[in-house]
Amino acid sequence: MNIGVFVCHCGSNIAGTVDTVAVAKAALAYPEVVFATDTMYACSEPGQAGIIEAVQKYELDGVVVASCTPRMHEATFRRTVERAGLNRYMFEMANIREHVSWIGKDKDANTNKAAELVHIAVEKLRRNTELTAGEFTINKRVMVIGGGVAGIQAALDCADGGLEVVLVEREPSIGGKMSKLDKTFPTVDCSSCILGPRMVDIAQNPNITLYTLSEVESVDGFVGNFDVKVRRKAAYVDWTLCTGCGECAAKCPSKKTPDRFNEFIGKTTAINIPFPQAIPKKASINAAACLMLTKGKCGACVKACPAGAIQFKQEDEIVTEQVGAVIVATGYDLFDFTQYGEYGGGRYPDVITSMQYERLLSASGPTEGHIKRPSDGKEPKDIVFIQCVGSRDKSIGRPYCSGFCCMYTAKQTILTKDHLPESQSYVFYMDIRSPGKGYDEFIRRAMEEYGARYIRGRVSAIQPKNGRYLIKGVNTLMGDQVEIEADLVVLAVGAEAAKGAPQLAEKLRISYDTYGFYMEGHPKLKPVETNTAGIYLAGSCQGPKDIPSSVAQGGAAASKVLGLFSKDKLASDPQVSSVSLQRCIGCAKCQSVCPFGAIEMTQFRGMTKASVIATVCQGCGNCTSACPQGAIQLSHFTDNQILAEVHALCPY
Amino acid sequence: MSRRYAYYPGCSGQGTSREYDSSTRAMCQELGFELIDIPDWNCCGSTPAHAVDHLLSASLVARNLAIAEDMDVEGIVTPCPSCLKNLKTSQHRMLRPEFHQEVQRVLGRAVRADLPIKSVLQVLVEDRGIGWIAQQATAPLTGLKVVPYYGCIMNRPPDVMRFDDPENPMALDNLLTAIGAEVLPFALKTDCCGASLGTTRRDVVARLSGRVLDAAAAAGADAIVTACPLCQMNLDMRQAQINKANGSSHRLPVFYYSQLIMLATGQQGERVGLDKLCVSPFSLLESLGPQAGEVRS
Amino acid sequence: MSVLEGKELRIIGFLCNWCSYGGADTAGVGRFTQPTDLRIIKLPCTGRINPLFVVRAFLNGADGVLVSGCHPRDCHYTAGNFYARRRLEVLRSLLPVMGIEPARFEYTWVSASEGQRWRTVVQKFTEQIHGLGPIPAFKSGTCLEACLGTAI
Amino acid sequence: MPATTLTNSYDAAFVAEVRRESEQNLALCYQCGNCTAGCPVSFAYDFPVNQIMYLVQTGRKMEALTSHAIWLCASCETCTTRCPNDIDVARVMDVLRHMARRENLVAEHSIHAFWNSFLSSVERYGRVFELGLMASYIGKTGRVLTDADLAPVALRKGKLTFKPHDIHGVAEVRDIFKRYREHRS
Ligand SMILES: Cc1cc2nc3c(=O)[nH]c(=O)nc-3n(C[C@H](O)[C@H](O)[C@H](O)COP(=O)(O)OP(=O)(O)OC[C@H]3O[C@@H](n4cnc5c(N)ncnc54)[C@H](O)[C@@H]3O)c2cc1C
Ligand SMILES: Cc1cc2nc3c(=O)[nH]c(=O)nc-3n(C[C@H](O)[C@H](O)[C@H](O)COP(=O)(O)OP(=O)(O)OC[C@H]3O[C@@H](n4cnc5c(N)ncnc54)[C@H](O)[C@@H]3O)c2cc1C
Ligand code: SF4
Ligand code: SF4
Ligand code: SF4
Ligand code: SF4
Ligand code: SF4
Ligand code: SF4
Ligand code: SF4
Ligand code: SF4
Repeated sequence: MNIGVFVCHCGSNIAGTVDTVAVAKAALAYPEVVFATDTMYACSEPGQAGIIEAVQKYELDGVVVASCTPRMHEATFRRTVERAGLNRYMFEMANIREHVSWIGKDKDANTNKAAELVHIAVEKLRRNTELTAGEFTINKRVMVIGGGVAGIQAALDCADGGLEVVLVEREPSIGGKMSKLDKTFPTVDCSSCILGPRMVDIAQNPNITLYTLSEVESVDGFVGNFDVKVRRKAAYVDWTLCTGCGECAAKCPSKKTPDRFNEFIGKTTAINIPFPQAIPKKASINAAACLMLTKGKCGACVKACPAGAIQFKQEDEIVTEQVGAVIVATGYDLFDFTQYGEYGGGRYPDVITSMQYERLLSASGPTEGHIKRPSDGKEPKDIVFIQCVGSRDKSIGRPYCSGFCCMYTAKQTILTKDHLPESQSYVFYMDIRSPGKGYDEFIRRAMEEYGARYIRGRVSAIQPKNGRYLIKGVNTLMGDQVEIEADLVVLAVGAEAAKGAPQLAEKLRISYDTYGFYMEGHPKLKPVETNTAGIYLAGSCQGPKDIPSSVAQGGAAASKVLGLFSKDKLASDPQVSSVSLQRCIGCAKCQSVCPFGAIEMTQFRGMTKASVIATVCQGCGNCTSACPQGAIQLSHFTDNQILAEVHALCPY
Repeated sequence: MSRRYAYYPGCSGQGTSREYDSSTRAMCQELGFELIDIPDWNCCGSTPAHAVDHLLSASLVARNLAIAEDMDVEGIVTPCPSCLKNLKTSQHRMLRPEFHQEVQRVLGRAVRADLPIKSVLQVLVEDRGIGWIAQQATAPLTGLKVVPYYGCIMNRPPDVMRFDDPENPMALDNLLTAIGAEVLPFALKTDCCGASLGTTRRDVVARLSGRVLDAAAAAGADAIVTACPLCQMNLDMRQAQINKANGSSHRLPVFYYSQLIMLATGQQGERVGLDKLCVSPFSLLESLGPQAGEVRS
Repeated sequence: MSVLEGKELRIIGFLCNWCSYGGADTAGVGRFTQPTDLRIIKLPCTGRINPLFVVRAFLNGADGVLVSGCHPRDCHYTAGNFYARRRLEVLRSLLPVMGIEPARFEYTWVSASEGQRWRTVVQKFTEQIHGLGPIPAFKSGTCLEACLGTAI
Repeated sequence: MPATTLTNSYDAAFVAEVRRESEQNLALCYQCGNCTAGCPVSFAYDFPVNQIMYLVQTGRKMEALTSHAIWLCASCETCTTRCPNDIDVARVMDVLRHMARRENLVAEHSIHAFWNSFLSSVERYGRVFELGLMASYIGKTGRVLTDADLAPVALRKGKLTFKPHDIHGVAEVRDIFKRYREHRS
């Protein structure tokens, strides 16, 4: 085998702390290496051309590129060697940037280490075989999990692209956080006016199957062919019959039911339609509050319902959907501020969250859009907003910025002035983050035109005083302590990962960060992909995002799915396991550990042998490790290859 | 062709900066500008007036403008940036009709406030041009290393002054280069010298002017060249005070640019007023060679 | 080339592609400086690790072996890291039998986002190995491999 | 320092007055500090100029008007030149002095005295009579030694005269002062 080695400078990224020339020289000493050189930017046009030229000139059979992480450019270079006429799997990468030049300062040590990483790549490559990708058919249906604005956008774009869409939402209605907002920055247009029609589109689009009050139970399969089990939770109402007339709610005597949709400001009935624009507009019963379901007596709704839709005996139902791709758009949840004792820890009725304030502002909210204090229903005059509550605070494990709260706080001060011209808003902030288009201008408008008084500094305490609250804090611009007497305090609570996000991630086999936000495939180049093929992300499940960005991601994820589905068949990764019939003793240990059911036990000349279904195998290698005979080997990660790598590093 | 300007000397021209006044008049005569004193001009009120009331300040200015408007001139010039700023700012504010009205009421007469107002430096550079001035420099100041010091308000605020770059003015640099001096790069060109705080807060001036002197010396300058009487006074007359306060020992002559133009055009004598400088420039000028040495009268 | 005499010890890392290899990348992107001793061998999954690899590394002169994969329940292949854990627990219990200090072997979970954590893991493990010093040479012809083969 | 109670520290009339007299809207100030960054006298201020602007913005009248900074300002216009929001900061400093003077809140008596002496010299003679000005200033402040070291030099160089440079139209100048006072009262 003739192997060529290319050691990339990546400008000074690598060459700054690795002697690339020395690495190339060392490589020449490795077995079967016939050519080695350093190159300025291996991935660039001339860099790739250099590889192709060398392959042809030196009749190379395999190529090692020592450069960045394979996550960055493995696919690029596989295409390069293919263009040079080689099999694309006759290629290995040595990661001498992320794993060497960027983390070590000692040039000698780095150079030595880089050379050794090249050595193991060479040893592995020597044992590679040419592989050809198989093909498998794909199921061109897509599931969108989460019906917030990001999920809605993704679902509609996919449906418009001709795909069948299954939209799964765990609340009774789609709409997500946006459906709770009054007006939205930076245009201050009414949230339901722009979201409402899109929600109706979801209901009316024949390509979309909508499951609300539903959650994903399990996910099996792989890209192109996922089997997803969805749990449709009991609504205790037959939605095929319910017309959404609302008679039931009007009659329901359980009127003190906590109102989730209204962020627990005000009460609702045990049976209800969460809000007038809900999609689907169907009633559901809160089992914990229903007198019938808890105490066995009532049934007022049954009498009221003209459609006969109430069904106390309804149970959760599991449906299985087959889809080829999944878009996750499960959004975010809000930080529970009660752990901040200095803000009253939830004890003060007029210290509320920003989302509760949205409900107070909203014409469809519990106060019909009148700003009233929850404690006594009085109109507030002085209102204090506190930003960064539960964001940018390492001490509570939330060092990140929630991104949109600066903006919505400014919006809320503007709306406050519109609602209550006599009021005065005060905003405590650490700094203002408003990098979007027109955003900083928006913040300035809140200050300059609407007279919101911004105080740079934190609040140390909120204390009740004569029916109002004394807010004590600092003004760091002047370096003095300040006090404000206010009627209402609104906390700009930060965003955190949606409840249950890690559990869902585990079902989907995608990764999440320390805070539970989902990991994108690459922070810059794969913002809506995950590292699991066929699973995409949209909206604030990946990290806090405002509406424009969430919508953009919804569209981007949809276009990724449409791109994936533009082919009728997908190429499978040929780096799969295969069985040596001579060695296999038919013990089926491999089958028992294969997570994908990719191994069948078959009969061969009267003997039981394992056999791998190549299109199902995902290449994890669990079987290879489990086999007592070394009979089943994962190609390109065979025992021999890995041991050769070990030997390269530990030669004694 | 000679150009006619109404000339506003400013109070300091009759006192602490007589040599600026006399060398400016002489320079303009040599270079073909006709300066006609605004008859019976009065003090513009300087910083105290605008610090006390903008109406008072503008009214004091307006009397001079009104008189100049009766003269047959193309504009008003003054050598002093502080006067210039007062004249121009007041004129600028009078663009607002109500304020214009108020000023006329206090002044007791009508004033148009529309004559162009410029510094002598500005008309020199704009009306005559650097190239032309270079040609007049028959006795170029070869070997003289200077830093140009514009002071803070020659070009500021830019909306009102409308001359040269407010952060990196070049008029003096170009002019001095044109007459053969070696102009060193100087970062403190427009830093404030402490202005009129000299009397009331010496510490402030010692610090600010001290910084200018230190930087000029560090740059390797033989001398500083200014176009502002207040700067010149702080740097020159107060140089000993500053040295004492800061423990420094500068002996840097501080010229008016007009004095150097006179020298470079081969003029000398009383009008140049080199003997009025507190830090004597003579040994420096002698060291430049016989030709420059001759200028001593 | 060989280990930089006196500076480095020989540490081998077996990392799963999805989590820890990505975590090491993240650490690189974050420019989190680390000791240079570690050499990483990429595997699709920790479930691909045959304890033999670890033993082989020790027999051939590795001073330390680090295995790192996805957090429990977070395996890209659902359960690979569980199998790995089972096998590696057995291995760990056998190390003293083979005359290898158990502290020379470690397995840990680092996700792709945990660059900072990866740095800490590498730093601590490298320190630990330097504390133990170079591994004593094994005499050839031992029956360790054979023992291992039957034990697992 | 006692805590500032923001609910009643905002003096709206003061904010409006500064805005009217200076024609500058301090609501535009975003406290970037550019003005202070370039202010040559900042080291001698009690409040840096950006904080003075902040006091105006937040209606904290007494702190603004009793500050020393507004008197120490050298009117160098650096702040005005650099303000990204085109606020004429130096003009606001001027206006604050005007207001402080009117309300008898002058914090820097010697500077104020110097200006008064200067203006009375102008009123009396039409132009500044430097020796007379110094005499008057020393009389007002009792600072006998003020620039005493400079006088001999200046006299020797012919830069100080014992005679005022009075002008013919001094009556006109006095009338300006007179009408100005009437206008302002
Ligand atoms: C007080 C406040 C005011 C705001 N104002 C503005 C504004 O004016 N302008 C602006 O641009 N942005 C604003 N935002 C931000 C805005 O809310 C978000 O940008 C937007 O809602 C993100 O949409 P999303 O679809 O990503 O997430 P979400 O709106 O959170 O939607 C996620 C959906 O997924 C569902 N879901 C979650 N987990 C599961 C699961 N496991 N299975 C099924 N379904 C699930 C949820 O029930 C929800 O319906 C504001 C935020 C707050 C807190
Ligand atoms: C100093 C600096 C550092 C940055 N660092 C980072 C960073 O670390 N991380 C990060 O995420 N972002 C960074 N950015 C931002 C990053 O540069 C942009 O996000 C990104 O380049 C935007 O890509 P684009 O394709 O939209 O625009 P561009 O990169 O501007 O590409 C536009 C292309 O269109 C071409 N073009 C323009 N007009 C025409 C025309 N009429 N016809 C044909 N072609 C035309 C241009 O020549 C250009 O090639 C940085 C920006 C700067 C200035
Ligand atoms: S191949 Fe990787 S390391 Fe080389 S230049 Fe490209 S990005 Fe940089
Ligand atoms: S009364 Fe019946 S039909 Fe009407 S909303 Fe209730 S359940 Fe639905
Ligand atoms: S049965 Fe339950 S939901 Fe129906 S009306 Fe009674 S309390 Fe309400
Ligand atoms: S967006 Fe603003 S309020 Fe929200 S966490 Fe970031 S800085 Fe704080
Ligand atoms: S574990 Fe190995 S021997 Fe057993 S059935 Fe699978 S391939 Fe055959
Ligand atoms: S490598 Fe083996 S265990 Fe893994 S998916 Fe393929 S057949 Fe199953
Ligand atoms: S004008 Fe006054 S406040 Fe402004 S920079 Fe100059 S000295 Fe400072
Ligand atoms: S420069 Fe302007 S905007 Fe910045 S702090 Fe000063 S006044 Fe405010």
